[in-house]
Amino acid sequence: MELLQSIADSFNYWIYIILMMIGLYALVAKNNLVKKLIGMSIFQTAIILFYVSIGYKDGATIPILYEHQAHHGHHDAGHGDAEDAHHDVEHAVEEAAKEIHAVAEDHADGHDAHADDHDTLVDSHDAHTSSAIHAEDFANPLVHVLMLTAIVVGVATLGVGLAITQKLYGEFGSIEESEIIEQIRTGK
Amino acid sequence: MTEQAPIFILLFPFLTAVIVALVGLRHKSLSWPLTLVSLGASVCASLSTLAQVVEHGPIRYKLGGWSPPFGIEFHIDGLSALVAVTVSVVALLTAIYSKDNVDAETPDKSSQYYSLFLLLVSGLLGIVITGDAFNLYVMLEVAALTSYALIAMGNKRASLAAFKYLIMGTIGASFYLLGVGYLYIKTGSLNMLDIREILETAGLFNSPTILVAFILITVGVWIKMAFFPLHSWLPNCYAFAPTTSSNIMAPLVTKVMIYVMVRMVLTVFGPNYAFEILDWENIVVWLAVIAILAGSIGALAQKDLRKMLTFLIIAEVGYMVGGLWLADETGITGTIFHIISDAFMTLCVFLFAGIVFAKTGARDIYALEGMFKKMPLTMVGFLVGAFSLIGIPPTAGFFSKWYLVQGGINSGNWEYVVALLISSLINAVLFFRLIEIAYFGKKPAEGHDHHHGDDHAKVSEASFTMLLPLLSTAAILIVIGLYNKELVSVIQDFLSQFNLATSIR
Amino acid sequence: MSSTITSITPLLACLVSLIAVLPIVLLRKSPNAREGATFVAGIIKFGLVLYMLPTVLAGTKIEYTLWQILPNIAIEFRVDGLGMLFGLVASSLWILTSLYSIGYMRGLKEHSQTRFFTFFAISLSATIGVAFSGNLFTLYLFYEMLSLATYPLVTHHQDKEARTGGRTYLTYLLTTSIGFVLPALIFVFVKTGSSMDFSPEGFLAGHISPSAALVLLLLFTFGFAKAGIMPFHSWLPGAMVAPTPVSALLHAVAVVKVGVFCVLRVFTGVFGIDYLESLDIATVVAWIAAFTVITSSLIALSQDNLKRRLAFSTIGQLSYIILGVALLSDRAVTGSMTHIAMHAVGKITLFMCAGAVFVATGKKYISQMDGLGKKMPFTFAAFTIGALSVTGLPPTGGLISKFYLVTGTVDAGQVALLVIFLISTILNAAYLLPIGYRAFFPKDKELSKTPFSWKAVEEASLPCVLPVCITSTLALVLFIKPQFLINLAGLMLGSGG
Amino acid sequence: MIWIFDLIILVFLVITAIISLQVKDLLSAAMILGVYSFLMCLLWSGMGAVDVAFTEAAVGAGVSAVFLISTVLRTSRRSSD
Repeated sequence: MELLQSIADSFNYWIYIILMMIGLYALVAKNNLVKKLIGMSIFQTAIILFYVSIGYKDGATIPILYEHQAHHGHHDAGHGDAEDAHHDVEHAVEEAAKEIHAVAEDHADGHDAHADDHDTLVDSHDAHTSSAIHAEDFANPLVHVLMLTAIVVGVATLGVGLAITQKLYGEFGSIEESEIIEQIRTGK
Repeated sequence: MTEQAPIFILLFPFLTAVIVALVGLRHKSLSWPLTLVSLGASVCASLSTLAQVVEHGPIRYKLGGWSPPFGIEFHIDGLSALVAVTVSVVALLTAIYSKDNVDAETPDKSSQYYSLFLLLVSGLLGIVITGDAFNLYVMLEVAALTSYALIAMGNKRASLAAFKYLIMGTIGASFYLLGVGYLYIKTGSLNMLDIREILETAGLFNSPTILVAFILITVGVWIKMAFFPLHSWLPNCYAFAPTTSSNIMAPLVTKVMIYVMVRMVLTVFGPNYAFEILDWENIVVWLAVIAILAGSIGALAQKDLRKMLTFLIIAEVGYMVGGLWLADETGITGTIFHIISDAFMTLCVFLFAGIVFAKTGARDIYALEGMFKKMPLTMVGFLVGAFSLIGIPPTAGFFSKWYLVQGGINSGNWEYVVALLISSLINAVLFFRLIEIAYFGKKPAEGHDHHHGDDHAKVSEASFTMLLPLLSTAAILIVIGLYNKELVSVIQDFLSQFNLATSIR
Repeated sequence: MSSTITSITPLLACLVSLIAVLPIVLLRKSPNAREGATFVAGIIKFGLVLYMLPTVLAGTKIEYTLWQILPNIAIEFRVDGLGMLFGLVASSLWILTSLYSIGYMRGLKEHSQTRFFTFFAISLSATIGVAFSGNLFTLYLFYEMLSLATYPLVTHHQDKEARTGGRTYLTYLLTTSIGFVLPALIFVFVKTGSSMDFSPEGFLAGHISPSAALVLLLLFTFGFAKAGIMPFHSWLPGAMVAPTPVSALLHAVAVVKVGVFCVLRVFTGVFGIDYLESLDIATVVAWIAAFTVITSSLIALSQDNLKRRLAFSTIGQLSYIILGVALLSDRAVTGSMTHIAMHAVGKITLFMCAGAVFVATGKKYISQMDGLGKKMPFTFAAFTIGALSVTGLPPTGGLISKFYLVTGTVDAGQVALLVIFLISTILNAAYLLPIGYRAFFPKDKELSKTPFSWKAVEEASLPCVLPVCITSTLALVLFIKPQFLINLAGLMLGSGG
Repeated sequence: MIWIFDLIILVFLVITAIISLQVKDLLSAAMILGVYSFLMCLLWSGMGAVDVAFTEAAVGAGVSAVFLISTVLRTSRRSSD
């Protein structure tokens, strides 16, 4: 079961590559313009899947702080609660990012020492601010924010593509690329 | 005020794009002046930024006060300041030029046009000044989406070309995004300077992930800049798009992509990785040689004026890719210089092609017939652009080629030097063919017509708004040529941080 | 010996004719004022050059740095002996050519005369720029400028022939300058890193390997295709479609002389005579030039079109100059430098005579010119003097430079080349002298019996004939007073030995 | 057993992607692309990316499906491949 699970863990990456290839194939080989755009959509979601997989950690939860978490290390917080909470969120983001640094460096062979250094730094940093928030508990929120943008960009591209498709249909009466090229070649 | 200049470069065109879109619903006539004002302001801001960079060194402008690894940062050094100035100036000139053309070609869509135009410019400026790899992707897409729309405003064939561009552009941008993703896996940062620092301190250069990231980013950017085997989308796009659309895109889009390539290779991965660890130079330089020759020969085969010029762009892209991979300081200086000079010379000849089209309604090169008599001033502008593309001193094109050839000799890449010279010669053939047509006419009369004298030639120049940008561009080309030393010192200041192989000096 | 002063005069001398473009264009409505402007500019230019002459003869170089254009490289003017010699020739002959072109252009009612005079003035600026340029880069700059500025002149008629001629013209000149000179230039810059200033010792020594030096030398010699070395000569006969004043200026003074001047500069200022001597590579160039001399003379013999014959003669004469400098002996180099002036004076006379004949009678071919001497005595007298000068016979200036060249060959110990000189001189005489002879003593008995009478004289207009007379006189004067030319040439050799 | 759930979604993703590209009727293709997008949402919310999932549901699945369908209705439903 563990073997299967480990395959399943990296399965995301395999699937993203497969989906990308499917999308790329459609982009290049399909004749129908709408099909091309569908391929493009698949291609882009595959990349987003890849990014989300980067941000995902085993057993991590959504990067939202609950009130008790935010207040854990700040019993003496008075009127500055809101500010502190804000600070914590920011801090959590920072932690998450640093976590990735650490992971990244762990991957790099022969640089463990350096990575350890970094870890201890993170820990000490942790200790004197808010011991309750651990970056490894959360998925990396930065990636998510970026992907929101990417999704919107993808849909915008799709929209423009479809608009051009409609324009082409208006001009040539077809949405098949080969037919349009034929019409251009035979002289408008 | 001046320390806020970096953000104003971007903010003016972007906000005005929104305003133009709204105001344009009711008062179409306001679009043009608004565009001009905002671009003028943007030019001022970018010039002031350049001055600051030259004086105080690179500027790091934190957007919204978030510190670098998390917030978006504008990082402006000599390179980006120079390219930003180029972009904004080209945009301003094209905007002036747009007045008559847009009214003539797309009369009912003028406010949409200006709005898209401004968005395109802000996208390009954003690419240039951002210091964040993901932000760059977003700006890339902003610029790309607007350019698809701008191209599709053209005739029937333009729509298909725009669609193909959309497909290729998306593939390119997605490759770039993927590459950035891989970088992020390894480094956990999206800030360009930060990535470089982590790559170096953590010694990640041997990791295959970084290699994949590098390949994906390079190939993605190559697609977007129409580097030779990946160029197929470009000629039809720029040849059939509305005049002003191609006038803004032809000089800028590919050039900004070259900027991205330079930025990625030098700032993000570092020349040490790109040139020494990977050791690809020879392959890429050969690819560039093929691109240069293919572009030049492709241009020879064209009868359509603008299409011919688009093939020249492909050759010029080859110049710059090759120049970068010479891995020599002089060569890279040449590449960066060529970004600027090529932007202006491409602009110059495209503006001219636009005037010819507006005056004669014909696209092929024979439309030039008798132009020397009909519009001498326009031809003067064209001549400067053509001479610059050929590389005749003292135009800007000569000096950028000078540095490129020098870099080629320095690094011993003789094939590149030869390709550059051959392409210069082909350019000479191309442009003197045009000049000949303009001078003699299509069918030269046997014997000479004595009374066809100079005293009563019908002069019908293009309108002022079209002529002014053309002549200003020509003037800029010469000024850049004459002041190239100052420009190069800015570029070399920028390059000095990288410890590149230098020439004997 | 090598003292220098800084003065703006060289720049002014170069710019005068460029500035004159403005009045020429503005005064296009009134031809007299327009030509007046050309004339005034010509005289000012000549005056400025003359003004510098004493200083230069005294051994002082005049320098002016205009613009630091690249790191280490400036656009720089420097007047030394060779530059002075060439500048003097070009600027003095410009005045005469302008006078002549007024007569010629009006005589034939040519079109677009304003354009003609404009580009004429620009070409002159470029020529003087070449003459006075202080480094290789400036030289290249003006060289290119000259190629482009003469294109509208060559293609002046705008007909099919002009188009072909113009195309050949530009193809040859641009291909060679961009393809050969530019890379050589950049290579020199990369290898030496110097400012590329011409210096009497050259600045290449020690920076490049001998084989690279040979390649460079050939690149430069062929690259300056205006010098008409074979196989890059055929633009010259092609450019004969131009109006005669242009041919006169192009093929006697400005363009072709710029070519050989550049080659001379490269030999003396870039490589340095001593360095070339130590490398022993100049002989290659000498033999190429010798080949050109003989071949072009043979071709010239077979031409019936007078202008074409003169063009091929020019190719041969230019190669004399290159041959002379490639011999590397002091006398030969002096000879080739003075030959620039001598040949210019002689050849411009010949061309202007050809033009005068064309204006007066419309005849282009030598076979038609039998007995014309009676109709145009002045023209053909001048022609004969010019022919003597080009051939190198007394009492003309041509003899002086030929003498130096031949003795220089002996100095250099190249006996084989001496034979070439002799053969070519015979050939020169064979293709030039009969023209004048036939004009006065035609074969046709009837023509020869016609008595000479002043009434039958049908010379071209005064502005056409006057310059011809002046230049032919000049050719005679140079025989008597060649000393200052030799002095100027000697300045270039001063430090070399 | 959550990973099995993940696995099933991933496999279905591939299947829907292929079907939406192979089906000749463009309207169905658009519908199936919508299904693909919803599967993607599901996957992402499982991976802790709730915000991305919501956006994808609204923008990716919703808006693009609407775009596609309206285009297909305005042009032609048939596709040659």
